[in-house]
Order: sequence, then structure tokens, then C-alpha cells
Amino acid sequence: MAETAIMYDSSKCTACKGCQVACKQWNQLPSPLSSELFEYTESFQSPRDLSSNTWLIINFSEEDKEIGIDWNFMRNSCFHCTDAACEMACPVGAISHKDNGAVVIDQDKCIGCRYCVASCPFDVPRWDEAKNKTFKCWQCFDRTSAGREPACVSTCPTDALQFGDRAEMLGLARERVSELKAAGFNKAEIYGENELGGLHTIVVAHRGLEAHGLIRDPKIGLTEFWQFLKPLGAIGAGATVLGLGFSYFMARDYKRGEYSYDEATDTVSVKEVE
Amino acid sequence: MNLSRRGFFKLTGASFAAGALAELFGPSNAFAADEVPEMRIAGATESTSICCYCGVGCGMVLSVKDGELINLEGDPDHPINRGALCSKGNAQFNIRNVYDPETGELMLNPARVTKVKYRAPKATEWEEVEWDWAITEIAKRVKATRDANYTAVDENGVTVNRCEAIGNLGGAALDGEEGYVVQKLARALGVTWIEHQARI
Amino acid sequence: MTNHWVDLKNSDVVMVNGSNAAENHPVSMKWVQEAKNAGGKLIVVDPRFSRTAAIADLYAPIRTGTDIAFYGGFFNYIMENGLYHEEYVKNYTNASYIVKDSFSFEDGLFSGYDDSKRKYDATAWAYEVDEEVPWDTSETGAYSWVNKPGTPAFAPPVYKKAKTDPTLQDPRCVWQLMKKHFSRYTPELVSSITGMPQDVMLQVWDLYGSTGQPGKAGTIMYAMGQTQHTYGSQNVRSMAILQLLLGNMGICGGGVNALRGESNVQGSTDMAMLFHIIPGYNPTPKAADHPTLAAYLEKTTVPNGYWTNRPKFIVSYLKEIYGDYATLENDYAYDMLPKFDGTNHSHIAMFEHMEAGKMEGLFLWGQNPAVGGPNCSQERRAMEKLKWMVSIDLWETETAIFWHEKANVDPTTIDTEVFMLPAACHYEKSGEVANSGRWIQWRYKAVEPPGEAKDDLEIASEIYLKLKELYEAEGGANPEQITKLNWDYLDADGHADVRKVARAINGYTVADKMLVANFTKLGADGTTACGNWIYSGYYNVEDSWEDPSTQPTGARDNTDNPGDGLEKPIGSYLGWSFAWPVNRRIIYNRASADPSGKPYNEDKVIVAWDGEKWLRNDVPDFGWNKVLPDGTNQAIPPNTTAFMMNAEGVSRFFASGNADGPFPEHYEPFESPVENQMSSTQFNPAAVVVESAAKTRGTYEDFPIVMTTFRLTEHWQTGGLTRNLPWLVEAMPKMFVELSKELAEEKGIVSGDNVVIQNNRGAITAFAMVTNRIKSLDVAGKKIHQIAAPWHWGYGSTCSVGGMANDLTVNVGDANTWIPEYKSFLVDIRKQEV
Amino acid sequence: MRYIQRHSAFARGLHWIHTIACLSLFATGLILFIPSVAAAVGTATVQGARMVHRVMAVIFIVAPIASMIISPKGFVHLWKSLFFKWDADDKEFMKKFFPYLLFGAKQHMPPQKINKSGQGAVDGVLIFASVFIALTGVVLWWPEFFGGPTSGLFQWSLALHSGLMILIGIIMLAHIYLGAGIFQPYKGSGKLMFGNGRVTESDALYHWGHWAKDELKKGDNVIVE
Repeated sequence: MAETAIMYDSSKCTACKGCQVACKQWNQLPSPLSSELFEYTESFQSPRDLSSNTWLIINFSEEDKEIGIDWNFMRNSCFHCTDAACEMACPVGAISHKDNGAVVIDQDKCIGCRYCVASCPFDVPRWDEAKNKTFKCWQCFDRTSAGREPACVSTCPTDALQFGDRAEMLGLARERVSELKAAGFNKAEIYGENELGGLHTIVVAHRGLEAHGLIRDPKIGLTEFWQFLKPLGAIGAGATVLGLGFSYFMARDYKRGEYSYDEATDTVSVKEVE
Repeated sequence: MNLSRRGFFKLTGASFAAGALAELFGPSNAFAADEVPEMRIAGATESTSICCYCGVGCGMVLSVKDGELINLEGDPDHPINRGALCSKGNAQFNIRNVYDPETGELMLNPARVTKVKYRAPKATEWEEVEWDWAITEIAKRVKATRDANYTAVDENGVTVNRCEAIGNLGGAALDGEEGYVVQKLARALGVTWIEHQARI
Repeated sequence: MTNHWVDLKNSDVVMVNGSNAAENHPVSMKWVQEAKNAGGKLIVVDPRFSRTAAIADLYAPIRTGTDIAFYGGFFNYIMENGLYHEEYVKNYTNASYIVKDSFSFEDGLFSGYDDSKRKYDATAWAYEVDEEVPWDTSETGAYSWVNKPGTPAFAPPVYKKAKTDPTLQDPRCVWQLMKKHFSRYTPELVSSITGMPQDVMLQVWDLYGSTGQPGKAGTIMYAMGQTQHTYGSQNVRSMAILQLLLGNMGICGGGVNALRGESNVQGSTDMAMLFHIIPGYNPTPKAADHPTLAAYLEKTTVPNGYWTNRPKFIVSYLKEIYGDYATLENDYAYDMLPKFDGTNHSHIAMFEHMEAGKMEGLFLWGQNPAVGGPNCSQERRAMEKLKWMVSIDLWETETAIFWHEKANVDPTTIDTEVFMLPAACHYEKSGEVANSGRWIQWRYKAVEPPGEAKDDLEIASEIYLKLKELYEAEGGANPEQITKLNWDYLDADGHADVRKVARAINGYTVADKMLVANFTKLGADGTTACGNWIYSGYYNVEDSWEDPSTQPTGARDNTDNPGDGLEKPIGSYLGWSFAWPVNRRIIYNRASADPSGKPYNEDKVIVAWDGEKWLRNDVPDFGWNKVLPDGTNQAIPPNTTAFMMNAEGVSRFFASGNADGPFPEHYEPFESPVENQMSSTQFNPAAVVVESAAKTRGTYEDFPIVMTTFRLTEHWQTGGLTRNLPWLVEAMPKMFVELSKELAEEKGIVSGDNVVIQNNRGAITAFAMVTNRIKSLDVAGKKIHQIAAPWHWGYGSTCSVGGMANDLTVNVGDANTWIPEYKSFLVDIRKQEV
Repeated sequence: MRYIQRHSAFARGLHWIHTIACLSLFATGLILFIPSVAAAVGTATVQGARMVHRVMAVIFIVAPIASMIISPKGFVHLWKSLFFKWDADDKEFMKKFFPYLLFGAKQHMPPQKINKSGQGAVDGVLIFASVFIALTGVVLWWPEFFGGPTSGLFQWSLALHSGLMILIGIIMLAHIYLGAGIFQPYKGSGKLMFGNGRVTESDALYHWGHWAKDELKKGDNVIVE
């Protein structure tokens, strides 16, 4: 299977949240049933953040202008990194890359350790305390395997979300960025082409990465460091075992003499053993 | 050679004999086979409908298994929405079913009214009643009101055949045929106070 | 919509004014985006910066309720700068018509005004008559059907043809009158009224004005931001005038497009669930004007144009509702139709009537006035006067529980009996809905209703059958009105069958009960029955009548093919469902081509005359084909009758049918922060103010903040269908009010505070959302603050409850439609004391 | 035969407990450290292992703290024994230790005090590592009290916990090799902690020459059988 990607074009997004709800619909994710469990977020962004039952939200941010504002939207969900920190961090192999680039948590294997939660530079995976499992977008791997678009993409009214061959999506994104620049959006740029080995969610950020809340040059950071300990540990342990084995081999026939002490003379005598 | 780090890990991993040690050098791809999950709507009965919210008239496809709605999404063949739906459109599923936040199980939206209810004068709560009783009682009330407040001929001698004491509100959420029948029924009662959402 | 959703893609400039398409009609943006992809521009004019504005090329803030000033200035700008489409204006509008000199205008008032009645006498606004043309009812005449046996007797109307001056120079011609009227709307004055910065305003006018070039298309997407004013109809008139000036009506990517807010509000209007019309946009009989069928036909039949056929539609309608009981002898049971007294029976008036204790019972078919009505706390109080109420709904709406302590009332003081009947939702039943583009689409039942719920059709039928039984057994007031009603809708088990209703609406021949092809087959002689002529043709395949998917309404051919002889399709999708009338997608489409039939835009052809015949990408909306007595077709060569629903055959800049004047004129809202700068007539002189509204009118001194209401993508109307859905509540959980940073600072409010918004009608609380999406404007030298809140919240949900914005809105209506002025009123706001 | 009582029953018990805790912590930790092991044993076992890891972690932390409380004298004794000034013998010992270990113990080793010169250093490292592995473990167990799993503290803890595991694991390997007497010159050492806690005169003199002499002279802990 060729590598595929979702492309999000912020300049076409109307923040209707169709994707946000379609994600819940398809993935059968509940929302609370009682008013006390909802909070006022002081923004159109609601819920405030991703959760184990919300794998995609639209982020809203505002910048004041003389007439109107710049209202910047961003699709907040998993980027499906090529160098996926979560996958590296997962101690039980529950997170895997699919051939098309989707990064998927196998819920049967997940043990809820939250190492992926800790490692993700985008703060995407979310742990559910009751289930003791971690959840995130899986790019609707069931749908894409059957030749369909992810639920968020197929429901997008304005084609702000598209899905297809990753190279093709990058091509569209490049084309769109030059269109936007020509139309006066000087800060328009692509996100996801090379970040973390290449993301499988490509973003056209028409007002620039910062305006849309994207992390410029994201790093895996510590995850990589402590992943590095694994081979180090293996080498260290291997070297120790080898060294001790050598020591054992060399001293295998060693016979120690019988020591005794005479307090009176304060002398230690050794009787060799045959 | 353009190897991503992931590819690199794979290669170095593969160069070791299979076994736990290899795992220390990379993520666990070797143990996560690309199993293709079956779509949960496989084998469901599908039918089409039109969204109940705004006037765009988006098409949608509903999937039903064992007599219960299990999925609702935009109709990809529909020339207006081509598979798209907004947040409300997608949430139409919730009009009937929700997922229990505790168990994740599919269940009927607890806010749906599924029983006939009656509120007596001065009562503080509803009581549940039978359909037949309610229809009969409603018809009796309509008849009493109509018979007591009927104008057959107005002050100018014009036959007007109207009853000004009954109002009929609503209809924008009904199907066209229902709307036709509801206003037909109202007019046959002599009702002149017929209004719906288009006015407001 | 004169056009339809897909057609938005054909626009060069889309102006969203008084709507918020991205939030309230999100999928419409698919087609706006298509237009943008092709180089089109999007303009948003709105008091608040919406999600539509977020992707607009140009955003222009405006003070709520000042659209006519904006349009008036725009007309002036167009006429002064020659931006109009001259050929179009001359041929397809009444610009050249001469108006009688009894018409005049002075200081905000048109001639013919009666102050005591707050009413105009529109006869002062008539055209000069050139010639009187009677109907030709001879055997070979166009109106020979009048003499067919079975046709009720009536005196055919006489068409008074107007004088014209094709040079547009006569000072009494519409064009000159219009120029004079709108010359008063200078950019400076308009900016001072609307608060729209002049440079932004001129950018909008230049950009949208560019569509006046032949071949260019501009479309207007509007909704309640235009209609919910005391001059809402004149706002709509203004948009029509604008589109006619620029030649944007009847073309691809043009039109005046009302974005309907409910899935079937178009359909329920078509079905006349309103006091003033009966199905098919025919007027409701009035006692004084229409005592007999003859009087009705004489008064309502338009003397020229397509509405000359009205008698055919009326007789067929009567034959449907009273079936065999309707005969020529009893005037086709005309008397069984209730005649109202001609007074305002609209929503506002209904609740005044209720408040006065004159209404005993109320049926609610999925409507929730306790939240949705203007000044809705008054409406809730009025409900307490009812003896009984029947609420047919999916949810316990605020209206259904208006007596409950949740509504903050004492139930033990309320005597109203309430019946709550559980209804099926839209996918738990079958039937048709008409979208905003008039596409009549079939919905199929997917699942059985839950519990004891039933569909509304069955509920209505059960109530009818029980009433019929009671009246047959006991008699009562005029029992025949009920017992003789044609109720031929039942299946073998006695349940209502929606397909049988569809047959009745489509129409059929009385003798052999065969579905008619469309309304051209209807007669005034009692041989046909048809519930709603404009729908005729949507369900017309007799052989497979039991299968809706084989009917035009169920058609699912989604290919976009060009018509015979044409190269490019235009997105008509004629094979998908059925659009009324006769599957026409863009109405007035004759105007897309010049008088000789040559399309203004060769790339987007709707109709084109090739010298012998009309090439068609849509169903033509004009006389294009004649069926000869021998059954063959004969093409009708081009003429300039582009608007056949008007007696003139052309469109109207000057329209005498409005209660509040033939030209739009700016008046201030009922509650306004400023004096009218256009004239000393502050408020629409023809708008009727009911007593309860007059009592609660607020002043700028007491309530210095202008408030408007809006809707959200995540919620819908009064919230029954959204505040009970957890996914949507999560996406927008709480009631809030938007206020600017400047105002928030003045009032010491920060986002997240609970605030109280108050006026003489009520006080509500909401969370503060401090944002510069809404800002103060400079109006008449004053700084005017505006705030805005959604009106989706109420007290009747377990998931989300909140303050009702309509507790604050005014119950004053438009002079023509009585639509309440929800969109502009005065309030004050303060932080809630803890 | 003369024996010296080197470890009390209490110390031996504590060692037993810690042995079990350490080994199970290591084994269960390894399951999480090597994904394929987790995959091989299955999710249920992994979750079981995590539970065991936590129970053992509690024992691992509580046991030494409890012993401090129960036997403060022993603790002080132990603590003091870690700190002593290196004399010439100690320096020589450390110089000769690795050649001794690797080349068949052919070196003559200078006599030692109660703790061998390297032991203090290793024990110091071990105590330090243990304290930190325990602290980071607490962070990993209850991240919500420390800013959640996305906090830097959690990530550092994860890294440290893993690194310390490797360190402690290597020390543990060496300790088992020597302590259990797999290394032939150390034969019989196992009995010290897992037997009756006595060391023969000969072994004592071999390992801890100065200490053995002192003890034999004092005679308090000398048992003659």
C-alpha cells in the first residue's frame, strides 16, 4: 500500500466541526449525558482539548485587526508521524505503523502505561482512567483499508480535508500554498512534509504555522534519549555477562587455601588445599 | 539512500536474529501485523434520507443492523453534499441513539419521549397514558372547543365556517405530506390560526 | 432560493448579507468554495464577524437593522457610476413604466398614507394605463377554458397594460423615480447610518457592482438577518432591485437566495401551514373580499401572466380536499374552507389572541414558541390561558413543559391540560422534504420509531378519524366540514399511507384516478383534483405509484449532463429529485439571455435560442414551446416576457404590492439608538405595533446597547433537536453572549463571567464571551456598542440549559409579513453579582 | 572450627525480602522494557506484571525504611561501615581487583576491613540509584500529581527509571556473581546471607583480613563448634 495522508487546508476550513462529530459517530465515541459534565470554554473551541473520547477537535484562535479579526482554525488530531514517538515509547508494541503510514493503537495490547502520552510532541494520545487504555485517532484505518476516506475527510463540506496518496497531497498542498501567497497570504506554508520524518497529516497553514498553533520543527526529545538506553542497556548487560563469564572461566579451577589466625602471635597462616 | 529513521530501525532490527534483544534496538513493528479490521457497517441494511436541520437538503445514508441504527453519514452520491455533513448533520445519529458514557454501549437517547404523557390541570408532573385514551380525549376537547366557538356566518351574513379558538403551530420539521395533511385537518376544523416556523 | 445550492459555484461574487451560511448552512460553503476556487470572491456584510466572515475576501461590519440604507446607497452608486446592466434593465424590468402622478414621496412617507390606520392606500402607486386588454374567451382564445362545462362562473379580470417610455427619460418613469428616490442615499450618509467605514463600503460596492457587466454573476445569500426586521420585506425587495440592476436575476450564479433554516420550511410554506395562504401560494379566503367562489376567483386571478391559471388550481384543490362532496353546484365546497376576517393572524397576533383568552386549544407540531417566539416570556404567560395543548414532538420541549417548575412557574396555578404525543424522527418515517432550492427529495424510513412513538401523519390521521367518528355519532357545529373531508389516505389496516397523500398532492384525474403529469394538465372544470399545484409532477408515475423511488421525487441520477445541443453543463442535476415548479432549477431563467435569445454568458448557458429552437440546460421559465392541436410542438421565438409570474411580464423596481411603499426606504428599528437620518419618519409607518410591544419599548437612554441574535453550527433553532444530543452539546455546551473587548472593559466583564442582559421585556443570564468578533461602530457621530447572543437555549434539556435570548426580543413585526424584529433591539448588560 | 557471626537474622531477612523484590522488579520491568516480551506474554500477563511491579516496588521502598525504624542501631552500623578512610591496603586492593577478578584470582589481595574498599563505592551508587529509581517510579505511577504524563518531569522520570534499571541490573549481575560464590574464589559466600549468616575463620580472613582479626580478637561474635 502506498503511503497516504490527510491534507488539512486551513484557508478552506469553516470550522463547522463536521469532522469533530463525524469522528465520534464513526468511532462510536460517547459524550456525557448530563449538563454538569460540560464546561464553558470561553471560545467556540469545545471541548477545550482532546480526550480519550474525542480524537479530533477544531482549534480556534483570534487575532485582532482594525476591521474584523483573523480567525484561525486548526484541525487538532493525530499527525501520524513517520518517526512516531508514541510508537517508540510503547513498551508493549501496541502502537504500530500501518503500511499506509497510519499510526494505530491496538487496544487489545494497550496496557495504559501512558508512555505514548508522555512522548507525543503534539499531545495527542489520551488515557482513559476507567478503561486504563490510551486512545487517539487511527485515521479510520478500517475505512481506508476498505478504500474509503477517513470519516472526518468524507464529511468535510469544503474539501478543507482531503485524503489520498501522500505525494499527491503534498503536491496539492504546494500548489495551494503558492495560490495563497499570490492571494496575499504571505505567511502561508506547508506543515508535515519533513517534520518528524514526514507526517501523514499535511497542513496548509494559510496564516503561518504560529497563527495556527503548529509547533515549528517538532522534536521527539527525551523519548529518543530513553529509547537510546535500550541498546545501551543491552550492550552493558551483554558486556557484563561476557566479562563475568571470562572471569569465571579463568578462575574456574581456583582452589583457595585454608586460612587461620592465631591471636596470640597475630599471624595468619595458610594451608594449601590439594 | 534515503532511509527514514523508522526504516533504519527496521533494518537494524532485522539484522539481528529474531528475539527479544532486537526489540531493545527499535520499536515493536515485528509484532504488530497489519491486520485489516472489518468495517463495522459490513452487512448492514442501507437506506437514504435527507438531513433534518437546515434547508440545504443534504443526503445521508443510514445503516441498520438487527433493526437498530448503527451508522449515519453523508450520501456520497448526493449532488449537493457529496458525502459531506456538518456537525449537526453527523449528530443526527444522536436523535435516536447515543453511546453510554459509562459502558460505551449503544442505547436510545434518554431524552427521547417514547410514551404518551398527560398533564392534568394544576399537576406538577406528567402521567403516562395510553394512545387510545389520549386521542379520544384530544378529539373530545377539540370538539367541545369547536362546537362552543364556531362562527358559521359572520356579522355581514357571509358564510365563514371558522373556529377562532384553536391554534395550529408548526410544520417546518414535518414531511411535506404530513404538512399538507395537518393543515388540511386544521382547515377542516375551521381553524384560521395556522402558523409555523416560516413566520418567525 | 431563485437558484439552488449547487449553482452557487457559478458565481463571480457571492455576497452574504443577513445570513451566516458557514455556520447555519455549512454545506452550502462547499459551493461557495467551488466559486472561490474558480476565482470568485466572497463578501460578508454582518454586524458580527462570523465563521463565514472568517473565509471571506471582504468583510464589512454594519449596524444591525440598517440594510436598506446600505442598499439604497448601493443603488445610488450603481446608477451614478453606470454599473448597471443596461440592456437587462431596459428589457426585463419595469424601469420604463410610467407611474401615475398620484405617487409621491416626502420625508419618509409615500403618498396615500393614513396615519390613523397606519396604512397606505396602494392605489396611489399605480401605473398609467395605456390600454385595457380583456381575456379572449372565444373558442380559439387563450382563455377558452373559462367556458368549459363544470367551470365555476366568474367574471374574468381585465389586464390594464401600462404606458412605458423605453428611453427611460420620462420623469414619471420608474427609472427616473428610482434615481430620484435613492439619490438621497449618499455614501457619507449611508456610512453614518450603518456605521460601516466608508472605504470598506466602497470596496464592497465596487466588487459586487462589478457583476453588473453582462456575463458576470453575483449572488446574494440571505436569511433571517434580512427578514427579521420591521422592514424585512423591503430588505428582500432591495436585494431583488440590486440583482435586477446588475442583471443577476435568472442567471447561473445569480439570484436572490433565501437560505432556509429548516429542512422543510420551504415545503411547509408550500403546503400553506400559514394563515394567509392555502396550498400553492393562493390567498386564504377573506370573508369581506371573497364571500363566494366567484368573488374569490375574480379578486385573486391575476389578469395577465401565469397566475391567470389560478382558477384551475383552486378548483382542483377544492376537488382534492372535499372529493365527491365538491361539486359545481356547491361551488366545489368552497364554503367549507374557513374564511378569516382579514386581520393579522400571524404568530405575534396568535399569542395576543391567546393572551386575551380567546384561544382555548393549541396544537404544536414540532414547534417550540416558549423559546422561539419573540418576547417569549410573554408567549409562555399566554399559554397559561389555554384550556388544552397538544404537543407532538420528539422531546419535552420548553413549550410542552411551560407549566413545569423548570420553567420557573408554579404549576399549581396553571390549569392547562397538556397532551404530549411522542413523534417519530425523520428517519423513522417516509415522506418528502423541499430544500431551499425547491428540490423535493424523498426520505425513506430506516428504522421503526422507538417505544410508542408514531409519525405525525399517523397522529394527524388518528385525530381526524376520531373526530369524524364523534361528529358522525353526535353531530355538532357544521359536521360536514369534517365528515365530508376527503381522507382517502388509509391503507387496508386503517393507517395513513404517505404515498396516498403524495398522490393527492401531485394531483389526479377525478374520473379514473390517474396521476396527472404536472399542473399543465389541471382544469378548472372539476375533472382534476390536486392538493398543491406547484408540487404537481413530483409523484406522477401511476404504474409504480407504490414505489417512491420510481417517482420524480425519488430520482437519483447524479450526472450533470449538458442539454441537447449545448456543450457545458451548469450543475442543474435535472435527474436528481424534482424541483418545483416542473423541475425548474433556476427560475426566471429567460433573463440569462438577451432579448434575441443569445446567452449573456456563453460558458454558463441556461437557455439559448439557436434560431429555430431553444437549447436548454434547465426547464425554461417562459413561453418557449406550444403544443399544437395536432399534438406536435412548436417553438416560441424569443420575446422579453422574462417574468411570467408578474402580470407585466417583467420584474419590478417599483412594486405597488407592498404595504410599506413601492420603493424601499430606510427606517430605524423599533428600538433604535439613534434618530433616523433619512427623514423624520423614525419607524416604518406601516408596521403594526401590538399593545404588549408598545408597553415594553425601550429607549437608548435606558438601554444603550444594540443587541442582535444569531445561530450556531452546533445548535439549531430552539435547541430541542440539538441540546438533547450529547455530541452537539459537547461541541457548544453553554449559552453565552458575545461582547467586544472595549465594552467588556467598560463594564468590568471578563470572558467566563456570568452576565445579566436586560431590557423591559426581561432579563437573562449568560456566560460572557469577550471577543472582537463584534465591535462598536460610529453611528451618527456616536459610538454604538453591539452585542450578540444565540437563541438556542432554554430550560428543557438534561444536557444543556441556559438563558433564552428571545425573552429580550421584540414582538413587533414586518409591515408585510409580520415576521418579528428579532434582529435588532436595545438592552443593557452587567456583570452578575455573586 | 571457628565462625564469625557476620549478619544478624534481621539483616538476612531484610536481604531475603529485598532479593525477591529486586528480582521481581527487574523481571517485571524487563517485560515493559522489551516490547516483544510483552507481546509474547500477552496483555493480561503484562498487566499482572505491572501490578506485581507496583507491589514489589512498595516492598522495595518500605523494607529498608522499616528496618531503619525497627533497628536504628543496625542502620547506623551499616551506614557507618560505608564510610571509612582508605589506607594503603584499600588502595592496593582496588588496584589489584580487576586483574584479580579477570585473571583467575592469581593476585595476592591485601587484607580488608568490614567492607571491602570498592564495596562502599558500589553501595553508595546503589543506594543513590535505588532512591532515584524509587522516586521516578512514584512519578510514573501517579503522574497526575506531578503535572501529568506530558510534563517534563514524567519524561525525565521515564528516562531515568530506565537508565537506573540498567545500572542497577548490571550491579546486580556482578553482585550475584560474587555474592553467590559463582566466582570460584568466592565460593561459599552464598551462605552468608542465605544461610546462617556465619563466615568461617578462613573465609573471613581471606575476604576481610583486618576485620576478621579484630573480630577473632574481640571474640564477641565468634562461635566455636
